[in-house]
Amino acid sequence: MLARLYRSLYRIRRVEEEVARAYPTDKIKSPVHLSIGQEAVSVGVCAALRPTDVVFGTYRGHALYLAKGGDLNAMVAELYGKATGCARGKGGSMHLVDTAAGVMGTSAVVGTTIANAAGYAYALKTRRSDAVVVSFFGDGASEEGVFAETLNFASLKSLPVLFVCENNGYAIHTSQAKRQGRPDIAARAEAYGIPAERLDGNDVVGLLERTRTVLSGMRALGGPHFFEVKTYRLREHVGPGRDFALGYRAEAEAEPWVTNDPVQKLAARLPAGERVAIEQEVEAEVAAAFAFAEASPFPAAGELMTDIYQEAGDALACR
Amino acid sequence: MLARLYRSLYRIRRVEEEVARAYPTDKIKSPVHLSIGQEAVSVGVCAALRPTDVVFGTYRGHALYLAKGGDLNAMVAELYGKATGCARGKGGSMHLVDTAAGVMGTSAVVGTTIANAAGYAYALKTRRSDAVVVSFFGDGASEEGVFAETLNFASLKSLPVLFVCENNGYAIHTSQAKRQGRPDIAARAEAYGIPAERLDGNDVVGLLERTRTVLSGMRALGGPHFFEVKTYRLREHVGPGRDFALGYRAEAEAEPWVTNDPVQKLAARLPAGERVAIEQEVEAEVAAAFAFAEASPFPAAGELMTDIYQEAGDALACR
Amino acid sequence: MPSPAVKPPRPAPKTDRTLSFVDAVREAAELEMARDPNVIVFGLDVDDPKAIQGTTRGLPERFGPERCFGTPLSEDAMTGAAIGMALAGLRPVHVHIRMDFLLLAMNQLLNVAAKSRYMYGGRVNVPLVVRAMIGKSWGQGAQHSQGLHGMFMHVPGIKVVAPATPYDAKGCLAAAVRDDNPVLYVEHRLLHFTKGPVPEAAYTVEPGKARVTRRGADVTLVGISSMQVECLRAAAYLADVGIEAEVIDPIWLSPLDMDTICESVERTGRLIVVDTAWTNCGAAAEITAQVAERLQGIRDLRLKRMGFAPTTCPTAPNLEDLFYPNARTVAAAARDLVEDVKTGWLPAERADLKSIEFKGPF
Amino acid sequence: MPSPAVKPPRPAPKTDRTLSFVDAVREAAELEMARDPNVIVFGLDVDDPKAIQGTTRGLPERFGPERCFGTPLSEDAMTGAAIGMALAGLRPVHVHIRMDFLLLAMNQLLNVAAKSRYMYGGRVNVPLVVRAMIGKSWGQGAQHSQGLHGMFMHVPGIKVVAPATPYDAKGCLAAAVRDDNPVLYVEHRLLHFTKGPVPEAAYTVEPGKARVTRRGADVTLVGISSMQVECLRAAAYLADVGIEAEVIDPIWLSPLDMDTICESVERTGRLIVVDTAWTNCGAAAEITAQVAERLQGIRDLRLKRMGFAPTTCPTAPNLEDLFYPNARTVAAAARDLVEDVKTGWLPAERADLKSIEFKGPF
Ligand SMILES: Cc1ncc(C[n+]2csc(CCOP(=O)(O)OP(=O)(O)O)c2C)c(N)n1
Ligand SMILES: Cc1ncc(C[n+]2csc(CCOP(=O)(O)OP(=O)(O)O)c2C)c(N)n1
Ligand SMILES: [Mg+2]
Ligand SMILES: [Mg+2]
Repeated sequence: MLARLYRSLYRIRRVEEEVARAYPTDKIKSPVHLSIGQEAVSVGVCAALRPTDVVFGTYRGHALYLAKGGDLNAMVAELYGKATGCARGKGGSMHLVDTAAGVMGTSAVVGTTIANAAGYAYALKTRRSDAVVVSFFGDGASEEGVFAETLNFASLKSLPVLFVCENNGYAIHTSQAKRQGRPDIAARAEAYGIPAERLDGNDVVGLLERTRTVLSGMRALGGPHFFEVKTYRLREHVGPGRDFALGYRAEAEAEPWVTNDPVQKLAARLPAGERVAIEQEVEAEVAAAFAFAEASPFPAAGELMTDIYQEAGDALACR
Repeated sequence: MLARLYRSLYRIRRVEEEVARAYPTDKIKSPVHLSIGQEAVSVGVCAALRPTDVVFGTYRGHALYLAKGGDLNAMVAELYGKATGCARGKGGSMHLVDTAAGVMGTSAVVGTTIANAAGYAYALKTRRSDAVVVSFFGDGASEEGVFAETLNFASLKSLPVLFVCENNGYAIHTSQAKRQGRPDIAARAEAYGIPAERLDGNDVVGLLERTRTVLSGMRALGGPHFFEVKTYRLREHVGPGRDFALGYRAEAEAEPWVTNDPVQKLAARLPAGERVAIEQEVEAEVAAAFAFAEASPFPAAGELMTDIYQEAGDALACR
Repeated sequence: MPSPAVKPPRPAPKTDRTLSFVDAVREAAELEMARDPNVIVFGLDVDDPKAIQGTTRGLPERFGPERCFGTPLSEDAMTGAAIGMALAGLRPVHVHIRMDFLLLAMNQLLNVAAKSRYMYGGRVNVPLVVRAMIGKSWGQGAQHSQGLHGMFMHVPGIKVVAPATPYDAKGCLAAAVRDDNPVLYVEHRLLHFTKGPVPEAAYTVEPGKARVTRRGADVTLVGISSMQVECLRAAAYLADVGIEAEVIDPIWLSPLDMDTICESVERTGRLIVVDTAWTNCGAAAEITAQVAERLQGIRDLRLKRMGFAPTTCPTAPNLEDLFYPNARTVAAAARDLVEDVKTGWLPAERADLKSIEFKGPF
Repeated sequence: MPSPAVKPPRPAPKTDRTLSFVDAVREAAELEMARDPNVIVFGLDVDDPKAIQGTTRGLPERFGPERCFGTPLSEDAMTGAAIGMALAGLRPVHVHIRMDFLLLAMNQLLNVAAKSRYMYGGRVNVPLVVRAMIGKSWGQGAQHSQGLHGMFMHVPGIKVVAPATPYDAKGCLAAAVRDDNPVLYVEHRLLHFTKGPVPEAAYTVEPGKARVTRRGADVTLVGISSMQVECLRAAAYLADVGIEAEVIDPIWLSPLDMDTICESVERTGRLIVVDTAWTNCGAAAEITAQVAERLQGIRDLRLKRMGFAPTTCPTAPNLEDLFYPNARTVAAAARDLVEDVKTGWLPAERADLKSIEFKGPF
């Protein structure tokens, strides 16, 4: 299990580091919101999921997409705007999707997928499925009205949704305290009748175990659950770099998160040989994905007018 | 004080009974949402307000408008669609307004005025005014996203708003339990850091006293407060009649509310002479208001194209 | 310009069975729910005693509360949830008693539903139907009277349909439910009271074709939603003075059958588009602009748009009357267009052509 | 048709002082805040280190956190709050880094702000300014690229302005702030980088008049927002082949100065409206329809609309290029219109007329 978690964590970290490295070449003409520092939340929770479970996320979606099993080549190609991308080059970094892996969507408008997740869960419930939906979103998203409306609906209909608030303490450059009268997001879930708890976003094993326990309850009895997971973003809000120079947060604030970086921590717990083998495999896979993206063609011009509507030839879209 | 409260309660009750009586003549071509049964909430709270305090309400706004001191003639004329109406015949029953009395607006879209009230309170705060804003809305409105968003903002900015949720147990024909996963509206206010309490909507004196206490705290220290007031609507959601025949609620449910009808209860506490004098004055006033409305002219045709924009002659509106 | 391969416009329905618009909507929903277990109907108050004017009557009883249910007052999240259901393979019909409330759901409708298929590169569909009603009269006023279909026509990725007859109400709802894309289904509350021929079996009225509802050579009247009824009445007033109007019901507004409209205007040389909405940047602007573009250099035209007065809807009954076009004002405008002069004519009201009356509270 | 008493279109500004669009917006805000203590500026991230591309830089420091503040992520309630502030006599400027997010605020903007004055019979005003930015390029994609001004032009009660130069950016923001009505102030993020003459003192560019930005007799190009820049470049390409384009910047979209546009088209006989938005039911539809209506019977016309391709905005750079009109495609279309034949001409790119380049992340 540790090896599996490490592989996932290391792989996500390395993919995003490669994105950051490639970014100045201007080949990735897509706004990237890196998860570096936050990977353990997606990895820990998704490690407890089945392939038939479904996740919804945000524009900061690389980690979630990969942790849930989204195709790596298709993701990198999507960032490059290539026809082989997971959204065929039409969505970019903010709209990753892999329906086969259960990554149902990631939106650039904050909060939107929270409601989509609840609706998906409603459908699962009508089908007597024991699959669950996990909705990932940020602390900022919890301020949008759709968040509260959705909590009420999920509670009312006892929907199989696990809400995972990745609380990194900031919305862009504004701290939670500057935005929330009572900065306690879990308390709001409780106010709507949803059991809620606070978890440590660096404790990947703890997250996995807690998710497993919660999900087995949800699969048996239904009903939503809420995790507020404390985590930290190490890079800038959007783009490849660091941003402590902007002055909105002190570098010292990041220190404990760096010290407890789950990628390093887990690495230290693995036998060296196993760790190196994983890392080598991942490096090869990542290099291949970037090579695949670079070599792939851009979409044909005609693609501009396809996929607008689902129908033969999308003829209706073209006037 | 009792006499003042009784006058206000009795007056509102009688105005709405007259609306119901006149309705079948089709002279009031306006959808009326009567407050009969709920008057004590508006009366109790507004009795604690100063003229410079401001209220925002809903389409069910007759009681609030009158309790806050809105002009009676202008209200009835507005229902009749007359030029002498408080909105010059352009707004109808759902859009009562009397800025001189501090009735700042009543909207037909559920939830909207909650945010408007908070904004108004922000303005008061920037002016170091000790006036307060009271936002009246229903239990249904608490399910709209704008409710949660506004609570957070009011809490964050410590705004002088008293939120008054008139919980009559229904949104149109649907009970609160069918709409809310955890039917505890005050708990949500608390989750956003706003002190909240539950009050009895038939206890007009209790409401007045509690409001007074709370407001003196708010005027001195700022910050929002929340009342969830349990009350009951005796007439149909919209229109003049009773609706127990529809079957969505049992007539028995209304019994305790009828038994504890604050209009009757308060009447019984007043000396007969004083009570009769009040009633006679009110009857005369109400009759005069309906006569005024009947006698008033409809707006001139040109009024269609005025008041769209605030400027000389509203010329821009006419193409 | 109209291509030679244009499909003929839709024929009028033939059946002896008469149904109200309300019952036609209800029947379509019931047939589709029976046909496909993925179809569900929900929205505020769909399961209450009034059953959305009767359009959802009996559905909860027949299909159970999981497939037909009322919701909290949460337009934004309920729209988002509908999208999630659609992504999971359900075919939700989300009902709004007033189109005005869609303004709370624009983000999910236009940023998510309309864009999902494209922005996910065709990997997903959103087979969602949104039923929304336009209110009118009895002082419904500023916030309960808007026809906002133009805003949805503006954005690619969502279809828009506005049936004007019970026949089309049934067929278009079935087509919308079976469509794999989001569809805004616009109902006018005054049309709910109208009756017309409706076959018993299920059928669809697919996107892509308008219906010529009356033939005439002098002027083309395009009437949208309830204004279709007013246009047909206007044609009767015009016939009284010897003017033969051709009347077209576009039915589907997006995609829009401009071929049928342009073919007609090319013959008549005159067009009035009458909408139950503001004309500015609305459906009437679009149709007028397309006709002007497509027939430029082909023939000289006379054009006019009619719709809501460019103001907020007032509640005083006399002002409310002035806010809307009606059969007589349409007829008057058409005659002026045909005779190319301000005649000042306004037909005296014919009892048999009175506009629908409606008594409140709503 | 243009009345004889038409006011002349606006003259071009004269000053030696050069400012960027960003600084012009910032300066207008600062001058208005200094002039009137009721003016406040707020919105998500207005007080953060990036200061909305610099447009709010320094305002919190100079005027304090009560008059310039960031908000929670709550577009709906923050818009409602802005209306409440305006009802109380403040003059709020509510800032949105992307126009797409306005879809969360449509209910407050259109059901409340636009209607309050009318539905309360003129008893209240809502002096609110909403600044909203249109994004473009670098893969911003489906949800970060929309120009939605057409939706606001559809509804009476709210004004719409879309300045294209630093001069108008400053003057229109001042006019919007001083206006007693809600105003949507549209900024295009690529225009933010442009520079131009801006006088130091405060001034207003009031609603009601367009500006003729280039004189020409062969074709009228109406360019909205960033498309004004492309139209001026297109005119240069056209001049290379002997075609003289007249270019008009409407500046204010609601109310719209159709007199200036119609006067021009009456002379040139040819019109292309270029918008940074979809054309369907958009500003381009409205302008085209009005020209067709007003010049019918006066002169034969050639008309064309250009705007976003009728699809969702893609992120692949090659598709994104095809999604937008640009100087060369506008020039090509104009030449075809003037010569009334498909010439197939597309001018070779001139280095001095390149479109603005932009490097991400955003
Ligand atoms: C509705 C909406 N409002 C504003 C934005 C601009 N915006 C993009 S990301 C972001 C911050 C979101 O913060 P959070 O939810 O905590 O997620 P994080 O970026 O920290 O992962 C904002 C305000 C947006 N994309 N959507
Ligand atoms: C946004 C919105 N959604 C739906 C409606 C339709 N509607 C009118 S009143 C109402 C019920 C509101 O219930 P509540 O807030 O409890 O107020 P009450 O009528 O009980 O006083 C509904 C759903 C509306 N007017 N606005
Ligand atoms: Mg965050
Ligand atoms: Mg209620």
